[in-house]
Amino acid sequence: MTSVAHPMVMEGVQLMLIGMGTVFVFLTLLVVAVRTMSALILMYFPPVPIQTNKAVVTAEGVPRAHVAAVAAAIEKHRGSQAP
Amino acid sequence: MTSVAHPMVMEGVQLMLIGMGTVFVFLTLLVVAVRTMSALILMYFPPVPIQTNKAVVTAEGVPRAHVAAVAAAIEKHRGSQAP
Amino acid sequence: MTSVAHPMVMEGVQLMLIGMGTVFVFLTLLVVAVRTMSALILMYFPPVPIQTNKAVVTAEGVPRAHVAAVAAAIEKHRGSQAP
Amino acid sequence: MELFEQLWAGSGLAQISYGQAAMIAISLLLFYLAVAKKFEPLLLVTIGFGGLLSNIPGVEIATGDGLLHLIYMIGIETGAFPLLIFMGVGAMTDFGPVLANPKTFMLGAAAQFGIFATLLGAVAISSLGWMDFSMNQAAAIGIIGGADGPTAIFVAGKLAPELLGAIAIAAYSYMALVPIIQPPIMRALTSERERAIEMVQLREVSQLEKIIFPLLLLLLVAFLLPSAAPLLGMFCFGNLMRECGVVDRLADTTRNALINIVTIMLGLGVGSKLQAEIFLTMQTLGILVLGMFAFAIGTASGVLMAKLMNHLSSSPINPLIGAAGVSAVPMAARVVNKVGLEANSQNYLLMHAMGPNVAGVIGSAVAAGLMIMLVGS
Amino acid sequence: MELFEQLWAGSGLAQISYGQAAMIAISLLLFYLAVAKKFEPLLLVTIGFGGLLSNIPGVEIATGDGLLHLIYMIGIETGAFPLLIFMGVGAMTDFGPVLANPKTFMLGAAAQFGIFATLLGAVAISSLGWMDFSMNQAAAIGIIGGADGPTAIFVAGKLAPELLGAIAIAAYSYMALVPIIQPPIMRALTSERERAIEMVQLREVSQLEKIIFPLLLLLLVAFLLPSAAPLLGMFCFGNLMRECGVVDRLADTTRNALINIVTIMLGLGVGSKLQAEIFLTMQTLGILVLGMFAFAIGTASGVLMAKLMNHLSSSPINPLIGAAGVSAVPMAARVVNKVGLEANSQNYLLMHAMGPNVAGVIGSAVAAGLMIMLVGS
Amino acid sequence: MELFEQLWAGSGLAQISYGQAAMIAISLLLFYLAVAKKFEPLLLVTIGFGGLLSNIPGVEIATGDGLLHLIYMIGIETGAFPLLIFMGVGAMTDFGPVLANPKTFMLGAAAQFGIFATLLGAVAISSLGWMDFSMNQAAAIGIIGGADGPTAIFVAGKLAPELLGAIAIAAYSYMALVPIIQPPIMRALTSERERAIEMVQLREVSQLEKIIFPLLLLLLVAFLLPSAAPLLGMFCFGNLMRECGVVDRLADTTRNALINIVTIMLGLGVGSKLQAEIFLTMQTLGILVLGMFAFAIGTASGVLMAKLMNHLSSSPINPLIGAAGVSAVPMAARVVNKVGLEANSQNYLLMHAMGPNVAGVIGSAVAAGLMIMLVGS
Ligand code: NA
Ligand code: NA
Ligand code: NA
Repeated sequence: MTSVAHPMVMEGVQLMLIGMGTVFVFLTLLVVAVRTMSALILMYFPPVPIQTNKAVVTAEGVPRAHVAAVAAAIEKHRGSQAP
Repeated sequence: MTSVAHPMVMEGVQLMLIGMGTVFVFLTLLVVAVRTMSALILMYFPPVPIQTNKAVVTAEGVPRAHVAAVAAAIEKHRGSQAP
Repeated sequence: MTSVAHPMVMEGVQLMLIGMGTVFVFLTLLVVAVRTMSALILMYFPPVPIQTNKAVVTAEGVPRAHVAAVAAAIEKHRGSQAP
Repeated sequence: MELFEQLWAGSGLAQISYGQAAMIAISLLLFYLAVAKKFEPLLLVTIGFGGLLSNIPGVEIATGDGLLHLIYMIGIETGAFPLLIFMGVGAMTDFGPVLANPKTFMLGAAAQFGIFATLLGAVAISSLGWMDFSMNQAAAIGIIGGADGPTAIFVAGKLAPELLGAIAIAAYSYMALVPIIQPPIMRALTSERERAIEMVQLREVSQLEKIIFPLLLLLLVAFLLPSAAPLLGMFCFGNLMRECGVVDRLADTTRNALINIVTIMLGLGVGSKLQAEIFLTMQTLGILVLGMFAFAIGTASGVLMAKLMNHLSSSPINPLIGAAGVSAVPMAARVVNKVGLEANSQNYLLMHAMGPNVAGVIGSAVAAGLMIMLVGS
Repeated sequence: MELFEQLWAGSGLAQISYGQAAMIAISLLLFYLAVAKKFEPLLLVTIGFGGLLSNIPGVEIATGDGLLHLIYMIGIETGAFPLLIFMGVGAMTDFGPVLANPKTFMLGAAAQFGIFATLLGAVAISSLGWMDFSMNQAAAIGIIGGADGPTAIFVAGKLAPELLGAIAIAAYSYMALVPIIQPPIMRALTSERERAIEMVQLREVSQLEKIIFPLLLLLLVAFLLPSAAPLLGMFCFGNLMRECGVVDRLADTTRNALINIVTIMLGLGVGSKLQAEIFLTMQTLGILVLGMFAFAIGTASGVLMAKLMNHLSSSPINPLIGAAGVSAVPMAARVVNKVGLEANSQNYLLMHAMGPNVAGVIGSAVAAGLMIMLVGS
Repeated sequence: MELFEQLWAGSGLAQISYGQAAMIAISLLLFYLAVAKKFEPLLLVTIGFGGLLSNIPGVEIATGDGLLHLIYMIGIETGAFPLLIFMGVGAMTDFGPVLANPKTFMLGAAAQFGIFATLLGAVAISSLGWMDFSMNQAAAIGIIGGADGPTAIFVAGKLAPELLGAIAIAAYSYMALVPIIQPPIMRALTSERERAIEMVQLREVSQLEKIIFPLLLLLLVAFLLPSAAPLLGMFCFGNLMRECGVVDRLADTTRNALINIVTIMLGLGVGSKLQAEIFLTMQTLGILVLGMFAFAIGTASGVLMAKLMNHLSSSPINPLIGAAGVSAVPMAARVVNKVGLEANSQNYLLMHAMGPNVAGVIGSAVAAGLMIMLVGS
């Protein structure tokens, strides 16, 4: 079959090899980079143990979640002034 | 009054006749088309009788409306990933 | 120091004087204009005394606030048709 | 003290013309009407502000590299903004009432007589030498009778951009004045008894009918009058997004964020045509007078057509609903409802009037397509 | 009666070609698939409507000064719309699953074999004389195998704009067909036992990791493959806005109003390439066939790669999740979940499949960058 | 293996310059400040990302046909984006506090001294030969003292586009640094007793006053200083939409979807001016130093003016509120409140400081108009 020797097919094969090679190399490096990042973050910023959720209440007897929600709403309102 | 014979007035009259004629023909055809469509739809997809609304509840005892609302919310969330 | 006599510096000083002058004149006029406006408005449209808020209820026994909210919602819906 | 001279020469007081002062006053009047009287505020506030900005002397806002000129060039000269507004209106429109009673489409046809009568009027007063409107201008003025803002702006942008400001102002002002212009005409042409006619309740229209209708309409346009396809195409697109049930997030944005953004831009862009030297002409006066006639004639023909249909039809038709055929959605339908209630306190015509109301949108878009094809080419 | 002749000559019936009629039928078919079958409705409704408008005879909509042509020029020829969509998709994407199990990135690599195999296929049938695709066109067709709409449109706009309509239709259609195309391939390449494999639960990923990831990815792109930077840059930008926690109002608008507006425009713009004379060619047929192969090969290579990784890895990997590497987010991951549940009713693979799923987006953007650099220059 | 060479030649590692690497580091620093320190995140995240993309070697993003270059040309070179942001800010701004106590407008005037002093400083160091700023550039740098991002970008775009990146970075950075820069100056210029002064409660302002104010302001601008009309016009337009009560849906979109979309685009566009070869110059260093002085001088003149007014006025004025006259809305007002509370724990100055705060926006827009007229022409 002479068609395999067709220059465009040759170029296509080359593109496929280089293309898949590059994709694999790129994503392999990404795996390495992500693993390194996660390891560094876990080392320097270890996750805080999750708090048990026993209806945390502020000094004034208001559920903290409410306070947080209100605070967030205020902050959001303020934040909207920014640009 | 010779002004009525003014060529622009003649053209205006012509435009009015043709214009109103076309508008009427178009909307008449639309009426016919819509009637045909509705008839065909009523023939092939007869309306489902409206369900009596006696607080349909699922097997688990949750009002179906709630289930539907939750399902819709989930679907909406998923749908939002689409483009 | 001859540099003070530099023509660009002279122009800068001039710009500063004219600039601050204009800013002050402009905002002074704005103060005057705003005071005049407020005085005229207070004269011709005196503020309505604030109503005491004793849970105003309509004839049908529905809290007026609800009626207003519903009316606003309807109006909003209608208004949205406008452009 | 050369800078001082420059400062004075650059001030508005040194440069303002009488025309600009007058236009600023007119813009303030538009705000008053929009805010205090609630006259089509979405457009009159934005057009009014555009007009205000366009008449500030000595600064490029509505000309050259100014923002309003850019907006005009990008969005109005190309026709993009009116088309996008039409898409948004499509996404807001419920064709249910007219599909339930398709013969009311005919009322949307009859009311377009206002358009063509006004065209003829504009041509006539030009031939009498009282004014000087070209055929293109006469056609653009006629469209005011369509009582549909974006259609009027679209046609004016194509046929007579120099009149766009006056035409848009006239169209939106008269749409706002519908509650004042229409009732006397409606009462004059109908008897108390006719106004009291109650209509049979509309049937429920299925979702499938609502989905297929915009496609059907567009196909009819494509086969018969392609020149109406840009306007009605975008209208049908918006409506299809609304009804098809699978792209609700797009329909939502279309009738909210997108139409709001485009409305602001459209208003500013139209306002850029309120520059004194363009707007303050005798032609503007002529346009305001002719526009008023257009509305009145459209209302009358709608009512007369409805009377005729009431005679011919088996089910009763209240002639008042013909007045809604001019469009001016949803104001005209509400006026019909109000006048109907005066004659018969049990007579709720709102939904019946919504049919001719949206049919009027289609009718004037068809008329617009015709004008562009027959006059514009 | 010259005006009558003009009216008839201007009508669609007098002007329509067989091709236009066929394209109108195809557009209606797209609506049917979108609405009744829920096939990628956001794009197929908008593209379909664009196609409908583009095939209305005798009116400039998709050509000249028409709105759809303007939209195409402004948003697609420049690449702006696909990039903005990518930003929005970034603002919607949660990289948590793939960060919890980074080796699943490799599955996103493997599935890109569909792209290059299809390129080779297109070149081969050209060299055999069966079709006539240039290298640029072959590359653009290959990208259909990336199963990612905006990437395909972006690449086609750069390398082969004349094929853009067919490529977009093929890409979105096959993405919608994923539940039909993939399962047989997945079942053929795996044993019942493999499909039943349960995977260990994913760890919680911290917010800091999620914030740093888009920057890390972009830096890697910048240093290794800058030609992928426009696509992946906008994607990372959207994702950074989502995760960084201080610009939530921007992220919100990006994944709602902005992406919706751009989706509407993108659909209409792509639809403008569905004009009969551009679309109805043998090449379109070739593209549809090749696109199908691209999907099938991508699925197969993903599954095979996952099998290999399962052998090499200490923790078990269900080979099915490899199929999600083609992207088609989130449809492919849901299909994996469904096929997994058939083999083992306790086997919820959805989150595990989301990893390769988003990795596939990155993989095909990398492939797209490569194509543009190596072929396009 | 020609393709391999092409691949390597196209990689970032082969092409990156030291300058680009430095700019990438600076962009990452901007993210750190925005995310970890909450420094004006809406702008620093978007500008930072634009900077990152602009310094990726070997790909057209901030140049040629690249998306960021298009955004810059369309939105910043024309001035459209800063003007639209101003419209949005107008739709967010409540003029109530300043209308209740109009003499605080004067504090917004005094704080603009920072602008002109900095202009003079830039001119002086140029005449000393230490740097080389033209008069246009000096004016654009001075505007940093206005503490108002869109105003600075608008003026820089008109007078010195080559410095736009550095000026925008300086303006937003110092706005973020207000809580650090201002308090020492405020404490140095006031006694403990002055800082403890309580002010009389502000009267309620009627809606009518709030509606008329933007029109009054615009008319004053039109008659006195038309060159400030683009900026203040759009600001007044947004405010009128907010207050007039009849176009709430437009005002809502203006301060949400629209301003968010434009903020993203503005940030990316400004970021396109962070290319190494444009940004990494001695001038940038000079701008950063001068910008700091501008802020400090503005703060000081505001406080001194407030001291003077306290002496002259019948009702007591706390001199701290003068510092809010630089604008930097709403950060500067919050800083005033905090410093006031330190001296007197019952002293809530927030609402009193909001008056000079919004007056400062008007003041610097006036100064901007002056600069453009006197220097730019
Ligand atoms: Na109409
Ligand atoms: Na992919
Ligand atoms: Na300021």
